[in-house]
Order: sequence, then structure tokens, then C-alpha cells
Amino acid sequence: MRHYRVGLAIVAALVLIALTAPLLTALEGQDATGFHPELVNSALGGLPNGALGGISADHWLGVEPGTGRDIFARIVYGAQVSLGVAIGATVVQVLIGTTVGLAAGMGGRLADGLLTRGIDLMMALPELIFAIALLVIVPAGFPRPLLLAGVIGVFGWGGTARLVRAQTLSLRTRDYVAAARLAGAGRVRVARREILPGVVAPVLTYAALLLPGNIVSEAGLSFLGIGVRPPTPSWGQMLSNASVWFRSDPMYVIIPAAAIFLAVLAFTLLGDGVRKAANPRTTGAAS
Amino acid sequence: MRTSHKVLTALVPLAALLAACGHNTQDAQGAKNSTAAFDPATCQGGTLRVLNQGDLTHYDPARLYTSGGGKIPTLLFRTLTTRNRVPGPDSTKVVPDLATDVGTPSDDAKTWTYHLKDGLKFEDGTPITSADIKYGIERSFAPELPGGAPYLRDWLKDAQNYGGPYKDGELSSIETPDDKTIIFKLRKPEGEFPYLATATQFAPVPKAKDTGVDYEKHPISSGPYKVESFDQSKHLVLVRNDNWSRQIDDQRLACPDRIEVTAGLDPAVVNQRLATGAGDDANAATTDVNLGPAELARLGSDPQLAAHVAHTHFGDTTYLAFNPKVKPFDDIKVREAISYAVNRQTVINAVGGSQLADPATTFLPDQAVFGYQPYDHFPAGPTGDPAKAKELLAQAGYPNGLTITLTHSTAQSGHGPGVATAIQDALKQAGITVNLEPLDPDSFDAKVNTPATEPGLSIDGWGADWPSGNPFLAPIFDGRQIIKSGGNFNLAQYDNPEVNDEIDAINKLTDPAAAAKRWGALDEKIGKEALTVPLYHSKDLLLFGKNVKNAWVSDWNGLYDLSVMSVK
Amino acid sequence: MTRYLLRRIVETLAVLLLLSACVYAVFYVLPGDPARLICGKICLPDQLTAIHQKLGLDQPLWEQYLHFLQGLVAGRDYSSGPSVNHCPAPCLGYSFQTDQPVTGLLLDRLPVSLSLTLGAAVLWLVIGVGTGLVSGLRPGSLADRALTAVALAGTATPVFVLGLVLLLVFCVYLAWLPFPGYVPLTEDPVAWAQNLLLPWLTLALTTAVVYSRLTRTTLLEILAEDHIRTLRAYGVPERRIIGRHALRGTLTPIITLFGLHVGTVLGSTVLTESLFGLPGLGKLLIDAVNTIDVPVVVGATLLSGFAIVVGNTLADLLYHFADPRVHLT
Amino acid sequence: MTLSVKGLTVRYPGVTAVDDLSFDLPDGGSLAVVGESGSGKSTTAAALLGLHRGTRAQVTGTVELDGVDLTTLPDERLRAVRGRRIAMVFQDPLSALDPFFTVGDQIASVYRLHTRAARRASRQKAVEVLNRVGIPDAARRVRAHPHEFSGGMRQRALIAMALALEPSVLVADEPTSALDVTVQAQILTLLADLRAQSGMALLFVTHDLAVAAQIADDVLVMRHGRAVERGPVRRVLTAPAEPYTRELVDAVPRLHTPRAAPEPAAPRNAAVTVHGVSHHYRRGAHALKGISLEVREGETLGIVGESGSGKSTLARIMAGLLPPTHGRVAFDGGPRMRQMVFQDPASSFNPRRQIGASVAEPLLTARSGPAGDAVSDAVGDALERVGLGPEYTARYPHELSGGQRQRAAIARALIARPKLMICDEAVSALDVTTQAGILRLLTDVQRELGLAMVFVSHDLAVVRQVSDRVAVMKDGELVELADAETLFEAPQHPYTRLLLSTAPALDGDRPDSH
Repeated sequence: MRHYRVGLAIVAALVLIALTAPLLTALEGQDATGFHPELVNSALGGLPNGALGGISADHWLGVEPGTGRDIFARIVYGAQVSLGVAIGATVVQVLIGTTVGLAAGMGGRLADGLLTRGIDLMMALPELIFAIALLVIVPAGFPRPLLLAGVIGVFGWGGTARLVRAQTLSLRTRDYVAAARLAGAGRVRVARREILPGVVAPVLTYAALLLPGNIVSEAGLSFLGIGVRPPTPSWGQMLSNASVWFRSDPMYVIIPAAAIFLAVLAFTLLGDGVRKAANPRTTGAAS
Repeated sequence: MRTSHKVLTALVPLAALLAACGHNTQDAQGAKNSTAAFDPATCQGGTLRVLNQGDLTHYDPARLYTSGGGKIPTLLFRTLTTRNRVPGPDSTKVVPDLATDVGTPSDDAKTWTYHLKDGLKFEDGTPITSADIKYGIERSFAPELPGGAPYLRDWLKDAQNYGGPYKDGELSSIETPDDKTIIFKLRKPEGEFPYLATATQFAPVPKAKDTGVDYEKHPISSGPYKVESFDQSKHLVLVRNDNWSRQIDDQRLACPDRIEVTAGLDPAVVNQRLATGAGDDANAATTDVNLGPAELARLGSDPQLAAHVAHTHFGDTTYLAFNPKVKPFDDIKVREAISYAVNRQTVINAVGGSQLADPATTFLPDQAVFGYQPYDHFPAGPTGDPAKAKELLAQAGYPNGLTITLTHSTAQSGHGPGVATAIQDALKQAGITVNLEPLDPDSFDAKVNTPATEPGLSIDGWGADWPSGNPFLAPIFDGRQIIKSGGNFNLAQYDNPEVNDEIDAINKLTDPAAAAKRWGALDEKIGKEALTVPLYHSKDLLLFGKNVKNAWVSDWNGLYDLSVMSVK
Repeated sequence: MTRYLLRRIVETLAVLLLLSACVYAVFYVLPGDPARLICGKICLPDQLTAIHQKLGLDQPLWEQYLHFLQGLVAGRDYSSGPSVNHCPAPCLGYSFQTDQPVTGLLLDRLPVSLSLTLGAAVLWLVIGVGTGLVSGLRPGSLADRALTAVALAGTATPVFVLGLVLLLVFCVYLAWLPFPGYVPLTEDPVAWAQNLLLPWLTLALTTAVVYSRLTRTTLLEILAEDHIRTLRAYGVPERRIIGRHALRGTLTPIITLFGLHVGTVLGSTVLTESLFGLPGLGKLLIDAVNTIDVPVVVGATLLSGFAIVVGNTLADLLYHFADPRVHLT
Repeated sequence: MTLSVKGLTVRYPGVTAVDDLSFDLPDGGSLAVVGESGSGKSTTAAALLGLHRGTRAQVTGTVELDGVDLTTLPDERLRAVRGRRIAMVFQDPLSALDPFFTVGDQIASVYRLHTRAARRASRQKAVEVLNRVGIPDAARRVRAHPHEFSGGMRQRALIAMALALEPSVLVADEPTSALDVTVQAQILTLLADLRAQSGMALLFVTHDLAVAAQIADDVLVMRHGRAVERGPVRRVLTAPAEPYTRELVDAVPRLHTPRAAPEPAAPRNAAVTVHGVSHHYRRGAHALKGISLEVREGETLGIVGESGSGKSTLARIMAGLLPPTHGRVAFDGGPRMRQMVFQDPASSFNPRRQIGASVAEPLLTARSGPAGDAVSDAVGDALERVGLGPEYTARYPHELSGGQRQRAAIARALIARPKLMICDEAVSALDVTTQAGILRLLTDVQRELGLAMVFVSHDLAVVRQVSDRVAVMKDGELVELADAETLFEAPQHPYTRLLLSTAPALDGDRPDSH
């Protein structure tokens, strides 16, 4: 449980950082998009001047090679994208997954058969590949974070739907559902009063475990160069840009890599904590 | 040709890191000077390897879009004229190849006559005739063989609706009175016809051997090498063509006995292999992999490696293009303000720093052959002059600044998001808020190059098909080259009769030096209208293997020349 | 068994058909006209028309799709003018960007992706199951806690982060390994393995975490089952209980998961291949997406869908053979 | 003295499961350990073999087998004793065998382990013991996996495994509780026969006093981990010395004791009529075949049958929860007039709703039902009627015991003022003392409200306690339907007779014990 608290603390800190990004950068006295040609060596391909990628009192985490933009500012604004997209994608996954799963579980044999096949097909799709393809199809003008959340969500609800369907089917056979039907409750009332409350807890638990995966997805798509568009900063995009600077400016790689690692770790710990709290029976001996 | 840097790979791979890998195995014996100890008489032998990134696609002379004969194509296809293979500024000159001279103009440069050299043969020993050249050109009009430069259709008489030999028979504007003579009839004066005659479309194709679309699988060579095997898109192996000799070709040295091209390699891998130079890689070169910004730091600390770097300078300009038909860019004061506001330093840093780009204040590249005349009508220094820009904006009626949209391609290289964000940041200093409109490369081309949909401000690039002022300036500023249906490069939609007349007048000149002077003057003149904001001229750095000799860089195409390099 | 396989094959075909229709419909709305790209920078209307004809882009969507299906079964010719490009069955389309049949392109790249995945699979099985057993046999021990912590860190490290770290450590600082390229197995097996070691590790370590955790939980669950208690009650030594009985049960879900995982070859290697510049299917796909080479994108997507469906069937079969209680229906 | 237990105490963190227990089991003797759930009887059985080693349980006291204390024996030596000298048979025969190995393999490998016999000989032995426990075609069945065996056969196989090593003590932990009565009878007979043949001592753990009476010479009654009473079976059951034992014995329903209340007078109208109802599930298996019967107002119809007989399916069809595939059910009443009480107290209430809300549900869904205070009053009244105070309104299901939940379930059924109440194994999951209370409540409310009631159970004795008429079902068919007296005292159908003869009962030698 104490791991869970560490996770919660980091998540809270990240959310706070994302929310107060303008404040934090103002505190530093920089912004995320300002170029600083004077801080990089143009003759060396734009390598930041000074040690550790140009870390200084003015630029707490150094500056980007080439542009000289402030990395601290880009990291804190990147948190907005990373967390925003991941949370948005999770919401999409949960909404679609719950709706489809509930419909399949509560529906008749035909509806269930069709929807289950649909879920299976969804799970059989190579998600990343479809996400890549879809990101290319949509016109570049479309708000990118929204699109990313949508795409990650639209290709990732299969698990939630399966979970909800299974849970619904299991709850449906419970005697209390039969009792509710005998008490005169209709299908909708049964779904709302008897089934849904039983679905919410496992879905929320599952959602907590989906979140870190969605952070990775966003970072991966950005890493592949099809995430948010410049000048909007995102961790995956920073890492992608940084990957060529590995040798000459390792700090440029380490900072976004650490940010991604920390965020995923924190959300994983939190998700694990939520899962264990919801289902204490499966608690591993080592935790 | 626009320099759209057709490298669309979204992910820039780990060039720097990979290049760093295995660094310790670098030969510490010291690099040999690339030009030292080179003797054309004894250079023959060995195998030259070419490690390339882009796939080998169409080895059909009708479909290749080349300049000066091309990099690899020139090993197979001889053309009427070709680029001059000497180091230095003279490399931008046109010299005869199959022909005895660079062409004899008559009728105000509307007729061009060529005579073939003696003893020319195809790889199978059959003699090359003027009819073979005519047929080669005709093929390039066939719709199923697209890809070449558009000039022939534009320049040749009666060629505008010609559909190629398969459908429409012969083209009447090319005459072959005898086997050695070929005459071109143009519909307007074109003093630069000899430059065009370097294109592979001017290579002979024996009609008897033409297999249409399949011809590229084994094109019939007229050059020093012939195709031994062509494993589609990945491996091309060239061996000596016994029917070619230095007696009938004074341009190519053809030192290696064999040239093996491997394509589809990762750029980082190519650079690493060239830098390490282990085994066969010591005899390797590349024609399409440049060093990236992150690799530059390494060169400074590794003089041995630096000796194997070719510094190239291909004439191109990346610029901001205004569409004065869109407000507020109709106001020259606004255009001037933006000209003052740009920060070329940040732009250059965004594309790799001072080793990979020079600031541009002229539209013409900074090479004499284009007619370059230095000017800076809106002197803003390397980092811009936002105060002056604000002042101009106030005069234009925008004392509180201005919000504009900048359209750019999402391609990571060249004039992509990096430059756009640099511009955005610079203009912010001058009180101009720039909204970015990123478009994927195809949508960008479709939108920007169609006058009806062209945005007010976009980032574009331009490079010339041959080193001369005409192909650099005419498509951009000739009012008669505004193409309404798409594929328009006159982004200012600039139609000035005076300028049009001057272009016509220069085209009539057949003396390149005289023409260059007037192209330079024209550029300087148009520059005053602030129709574009030149940003930078790019430079490239390429590695070659440590056994490779005679790898001097041609100013024509900004590359070392495979046809004169040696591995012995 | 035969009936099961037949039914599975029919189902697989149905899923693929549906998938191909979806993919086709989706990519039809791609921006940019592939014909324009092929045509070159300056393209005249009749050239464009000719290419349209050749690609069959002038036909309605459903007709194009039917032709696609026909090509898949019987091969297909792309022709215009005097020449014909033949695309033999199974024809997944013809890439006019590279002027090759898509099937050939995919087959070209397949050895790279297979080398990557299979090598990594061996590693992740060995590492994952090994560490899982160590953890599961001594829950709460120092080793278990350490492995749990490592696994957690592993879960939080995406492939592209791990790959970069491994490169930096092994390639730059230690300089133990060559920078990864790709050398075909048939050319030089040693160089093949050396070059792929880092990509293998990258892919394997992130996946091994899943196996490690699964092995641990399954082992713990099985050790708590009644039949283990029976064995204990009959004096069967602990070593034998674990080695013979618990392990058998633990491996069953592992094998199933393995079948599913191997099916996701393509999807899982995109990032690794991009990161290391390996010319595999993932790299092909990313490049194709960037050049809007639709036939290749469609082909690669279908291939990966096919792999996943086959992997699912494989998982079912393996499950059947691993667990006598499971009947294939 | 084969087995001697002294001061056995098993503590789990926070709980003492077995508290200072001592007893002896002589050579060839048989002892039944009886108790309700939580009495510590199964923990005791496991502790005899030292199965708590390596868990968090703390075991003190001694377990001496032929003078050797098993609790302090080193692991290595204990292993040699386990199976060889003292073997165990478990409750759930499905999970007690490794699903991945054939039954023969498992028996043979355990045999080999202890005897170092050759592979072939071990195999032979497996066939032999399977034969001995009555597995038909043992030579072939030896190659079958556990899942290919029926429940009874699995239990036989497990007994065969024990038998192979000829231990001197066999510990059987509820070995028949998961089985149908007819199968249970076979296993009990088998155990008795084997004991007679081999002379091994048997320690039989069960919750069922009747089974204990049948299998054992002596009985040890446990409660809360402590021994309550120990003595010869007949004496303890007929003349219990301890009040708890008496309570326990009295709570056990008797097979041949008729229903306490008098028969309702005069024939009445049918409340529900089942006309030729058949039902089959998706895979085609027939759950019900052409059932016709009726339940009259004010009477209780008992339905008995073994697992798979279709009795629960019929109950659900009568309640209107499941549409029959063929035939029809005529019910003279509106919605909410048919109510059910279910078997599993754990799943009969929504864990996320308060008891009051669940009980009120029939009122809340009725369009013209009461509202506001009227509802809470009604809920309070209903709870009070079933013996729960109004304070239970605000409680959640997990805060209630199994018996309390069944009471609340009855309250929920009653609040709708039903004409028909169906109880599907409503007391099967309860301890026998709790069960007796619920049965009393059910008969009371049925009489009081003049309900038609259907009482479904596998337990004939329970059915006897509440039913006016009884239907016997087998494989989806109605085998016999008669009034309770006739059916229990003069059964017509052979299957009914079989059931009655195999059902363990405390009636002693029937029917003249009372």
C-alpha cells in the first residue's frame, strides 16, 4: 500500500505541474516556444553551450539543441499533453467499452453475438498500426491532442468492453437480479440499479490500469513523429528529437525519458493500488 | 525542381548515436587525402560500393529526373551534353557528351543542331544514331512513362499534346536528316537548351529493344557500365561495358571495374559504415545520405574523419512565399515588415546550424554561375530587426500588431515544422502572432501550388535543374508560368510584363556569362518588391570511404562524381 | 479436430474479409492522390488519367475492392499502354511508389521482423518464466522483491526509452556490441545474432515483464490449489510437486499468451524497428504511411491482422494440447 | 492405539481454529468428527497430516501415530509417513486431482514414490486398486484424465490412491458432501467395506449427523474449535449429554416425521398450473421433458431430485423467470405475485444496496404502490415479521449472516403480498441449526398467509418438513408426485425408493423409532 501512496504522490505532483505549467514557467522566467540562438553553437549543429545541455540558473533543465528552447518549460507543458491525452483516451475507452459491453451483456443473443464479434475484431486489429494510419488520414488542421486521445481511445476499448460484458453476464445470473425482475423491475431498471453499480468498480480499476498504457501510446505515437504538432511540446516528441543527440547531448534524452518513465511508473503504482484495494484477494505476497 | 527533400521518414533515426557506436574501431592510421595519389592512368580496378538510403526505382531514361546526367544514371546513359567533370567553378559548365559540341543555335535560339561523335556504340555493339536519341526523347512523352522534367513538352514545337511514340508516332519538331545529325525546333528562344540536353531523356534508346514499362529492368547502356543485375529497388550491380572506351568519352574515367549499389539502407547505418570503413566499406560512397546536425559535433573532434567528408553546395533557397492576393500581404509594407522581422539565425539553427546552411538575402543561390549578385534590401542582421518591423507595421495600419497564418509542410526535414516554429518565434518579437497551419506534404503541395487555394504565407524551397539563372528564376517570377490547374510555382502570382520581357531577352542569350549577369540584376530588381523572404541556402556534408579517391565535389549537383572516383 | 480447424479457417477468412473491407474503406479517404505522387512533380492531366486507369482508381470503391479480392486469389495485371505489370497471387496490391508487388515487398521484409520477434520471443520466455519462477517459489523473499521492483520499472519503460538506454550503455559507453544493422541469417549467423542482440533485448525485456508477473501469479495460484495439497498429503517431495505438477499448470497460460503475443509481430515491432533502423515490416509500414503508399499500408495491415488471427488460433491449439480439459469446439 | 491426539491447537493470525483438542482413534476404529461451519473440524483433519507446515498457521500439541509424534517429525520423515501410514481423502474430488495427469499416473506415481516399485508394477497396482474401489473397466480408465470421470468416480479414484499404500489411518474430510445422495451412499458403503477388509482406522469429518451415524462407531462433536462431546454414535445421537449436541440433533430434519401443521382442509383452486413444460438449453441438452403439475392455493409442493434433475429449472419457469421451450405455465395473478427465495445467501442481495432498498424494490416498481413513509413502514414491518429488527433496513448484505440474509430474502418476497412463493434450495447452504429456524419461519408464514409454496431441495428430510405434496424428479422428468405421507411411507417408483433408502437419516431404524 505504501507503493500506492508513492504513486499517488507522484501523480498528484504531475497533475499539479501540468495544471500550473504557465505559473511554473513564469517562475523560471522562460517560455516553451521562445528560441535562444545565443545559447547554442551554430557551427556544431546547434549544440547547447555549456555543460549538461546548457543547464543554468536561467534554464533549469538546459535548452534544446538547435533551437535553444527551454527544456524545463517544454517538459512542464509536455505534461499537459501527456496526461491530457492519456486521461482523455482512457475516458473514451471507458465510455465506449462500457456502453458496448453493457449492451452486449444485457442484449439478446443476436445483439450479444454481433457485439462480441465486434469486440473480437477490435481486439484483433493491430492497434498501433491503425492508430498510425488514422493519424495520417485526418487533416493536419484537426486539434492534435483531441485526435490523439480519440485515436488511442477508439482502438483501445476492446478490453473494457470484454470486461464489462463478462461482468454483466456474471451479474445477470446473480439471484438478486432475478429477485429484482420478480419485483417487477424492467430491463433498464435492472441494468441501471442492479448491474451498473457492480460494473463501475471493476471498470474504474481497469481504467486505472489503462492509463499508464495510454501514456506510453501517446509517447510512442509522438516518438514516431505522428503525435502532437510543433511547437506544442510532448515528451515522446522531445525524446524522438533527442534520440539523434544521444552522444553529444545526453541530457536532452535523459530528461524526457525520465519524465515518461516517472509518469508511467506513478500511474502503474496507483493503478496497482486501486486494483488491490478493490480486490484484496489477489494481493501478492510481496507487496 | 523544388527541393522538397523527398525524405519523408518521420522518425529521424539514431544517426548520431549509431555513428558513435563502433567509433573505437576507427582506423587510427590517419586518413589518406582523397585527391592525393590519384592518377587517372592507373586508377582502374576494384569495386566501388554505393550505400544509399532511397530505393532504386526507375532506371528508365524516360522516367528519371536528373540534373547534368544524374549521379548513378550517368554511368549508364550518355546524353547529348553533360556536366563538366572538373573540380571548381568550371564544373557548372555544360560540355558535349555524345555530341561534338554543346549545340549550335540558330533562329534566335529557337533551333538547336547537334552532330554525334564517331564510334559511339550501345552495349551490344550496335552504333548509336541520331534516331535513337530522337526515339528516347519521344518515349518520354508517353503517359505510361512519367517522371521526367517538364521542359521538353513546354519548349519543343508541337509537343504540347504529343502522347509519345506508342500512340502518336513521331514528333515532328525533332529532325534527323542523317544518322549523325539531330535538329530541335523550339517554340520560343531557349538559350539554355544545352543544359536541358544533359537530361537522361536525351540518352539514346534503341527502338528495337524498347520493352515499354519493362525497359527499366535492363536499359541498354551507352555509358561506361552496363547492368549486370538489378534486384528491384535494392541492389544494382554495374559492370564494365566493353563497347565503351575513354577514346569516345572524355568526361568519364570509369575507374572501378564494378559498381555495386545497395539501396534502402538506414541513413544512420550508411554514415556509420562509411565512417568506420571496415572491409569493403572502405571502398564505399553514398549519393543520398548527408550528415545530420547531431553528427557535426563529432567532426570537429575527429580530423581523420573530417578528411573523408565532402562539403557540398547545391544551389537552393528556402524562403517565405507571400501570396499578395491574400490580405494583408497585398500591402508591401507588411511584406517588408516580415522581411525585417525574420531571424535567420534561429532558422538556420533549426535546420542544423551554420555548417548546413548559410543565411540568404537574395533569391538566387550564392554561386556565381546562377548570376548571384549580393543584395540585402531589408537589412535585418542575422537575428532580425523587430523594431523596424513594428515601425513598418504601424505605417501599414497595424500599430497593435497583426495575426497571420503560416502554412508549412509536416515533413520533418527541410522547410518543415522546425523552420515554421522559428519564424513563429521571430515574428512574435515584432508583434506578429503567427498561427501555424501544418499540412502533410501532399496536401501542402496540392494547396500551395494551386493558385485558387494558395494561402497567404507559406514556407517553400527552390532548387535549380541546372546551374543557371533561368530555371531558378523563371518558374518563380515569370507571369506566364502561373499554372491555374495546379503545379504552380509562381507563388506570388507575379505577372510583370517588364520582368517577362527581360526573361525572354535573357533566354535569347547563348553566352552563359552574359546571361548570368542579367539574371543577377533581375533578381536584385524583383527582390525590392518583397515577394519572398529568402531564408537560407543549404549545404550538405557527405562521407566517403577511406580508400575512395578523386572524390571532389561538383558545383553542378553538389556531389562527388561516381564516374571519376577510384577505389584503387 | 479437423472440424474445428475447418471452422477456424472459415472464421479466420471471414474476419480477414471484414478487416480488409474496413482497411480498404478507411484508406480510400486518405489525403492526396497516389496517382499524383507517382506522376511526379509536374504532372499533366492525361498522364494522371493514365495512372488512374492503371491503378484502377477510376472505378467505384466497391469495384476496386472486388478487384483487390480477385487479385488476392488469382493474381492480377496492372496494365496500360504497351506494357503489363503482373502481380501474381496472392496479390495484396501493387506498390507504384516502389514499383513492386506488395506481397513481394512484405515477404522481403518478413525475415527481418521474424528474426527480431522470434529471437526476442526466446529471450522473453527464458527471462520472463525464469524470473517468474524465482519470484513465485519464494514469495516475499529478497529476490522476489527485487524482481518485483525491476518488473515495475520494466512496465514503466516503453521500448523506445529502453532501446535508447541500452544503446547508450552497450554501444557507446561499453562499446561491447556493434551498432544494430541487419545481416541476413543465411549470410552470417554470428553477425546476424550480434546485430540483433540489442533489438532483441529491447523487445524482450519489456515483454518479459508480463511473463514474469504471469508466471509468478499462476505459480502461486497453483501452489494453493487442492491437488497440490493432495500431493503433499501423499508425501510427494516439494521439488517433485513443483517440477512436475506446478510447472505443468503454470506453463499452460504462458503458452497461450505466447501464441497471442507472437501474433502481434508487426504491431509490436514498429517502434523497435524504427528505433534501430531495422528494415522490417514495421519500418516498411511507417515509411509507407509517410509516402502514402496505400497498397503497402493495406497489405501490411492485413498481414498483421492475419498474424493476429493465426496467433489466436495457435493459442487455442496450444491451449488444447497443454491442457487435457480443453476441448476444441 | 493407532492415532492419539493431545492438546492439538491450531492458531491462525487472529483466530484460534482448533483449541486444545484431544482424542484417540484405535486400530481399525472409526471416528466421525461432526460440527457446523467454523467448528474447526477440517482444520483438525489437515493438522493430523501436518499440512499446515509452511503456512501461517501455528500448530501446538501432539499427534502421535503409533507412538511417533508427527508434529515434530522432520519434513523428510513426515513425507514417508504421509500417504503410506496416514492418507487423506478430500471434499472436492474435482480439484483434488491434478488435471494434467491421468488418474492412473497419479496413483502409480504416489505408489512408486513410497514402495520403489517398478513402473510396470505400479501401473498394475493402479489398475488393481481402481478395480477394488469399483471403477468399471479399470484397465482402460486408468488412462483417463480426472475430468473424464464423474464426481463419484473421482472420489473413488482418490480413495483408490489412498488404498494403494494400505495406510493404517484414512482421514476423510467431507468426502461425500459434494455428491448426490445415491452416490454418497455408494461411497459410504465403499468406505465401510474397505475398512472391514483392510482393518484401517477411519477418521471421517462431516457436517451431517446422519452421515456420521451411518459411517462411524464413535462421534466427536466440535464447536468453535473445541470438543463438545465424544462418545459412541448411537448414544450421542439418542441421548446427548451436552445441550449443544442436543440442539444439533434436534435441528436435523427427520425423514419420517410428518409435517407438524395439519393438512389444509378442502381442495382449493390451483395457484399455478404447469402444462406439458419442456425446456432445453442452447447446446440441446434437455433440462425438462413434458412436466405437468399444479400447485394449489395454500399448499406447499416439495420438489426433490439430484443434481441435473431439472428441479431448479422448473422452479424458475414457474416463477416466470425463464420462458419454457414448450408448454405453458398458467398463473392466476399479476406481476410481483410470484416471488422466490434463492439458495445462495451471498448472491441474493445486491452487495451495493442496503437491505431496506432491496426489500422495498417490489413496492418501488409498482406503478400504484405506496410511497415515502409508507414504503419504509412496510419494509420495517416485513423485516420484523421475519425476525429482523427495523435496524436492518440500513445494513448492507455483507453485514448480515447467512441465516439473516435468508430471512431478509423472505421479507422481500412477502412484501409484495405474493400468491406463490418458490424456495429454491433455500436452506441448503445453511448450517443445520440455522436451517431449522428458517424452515420454521417458512412454514409459519405459509400457513399464516395461506400462500401457495413450492419448495425445491435435494434433501428429502427437509422437504418432508414443509411439504403437503411432493414431486420427485430425475433427468428432467417427473418420476412421482404424491402427497407427502404416501410418497415417504409408500413410495411407488423405484427411483423414489432408491432415494429414500440412500438418504442418510437420523430416524434410526425406520419407521418405528418414534
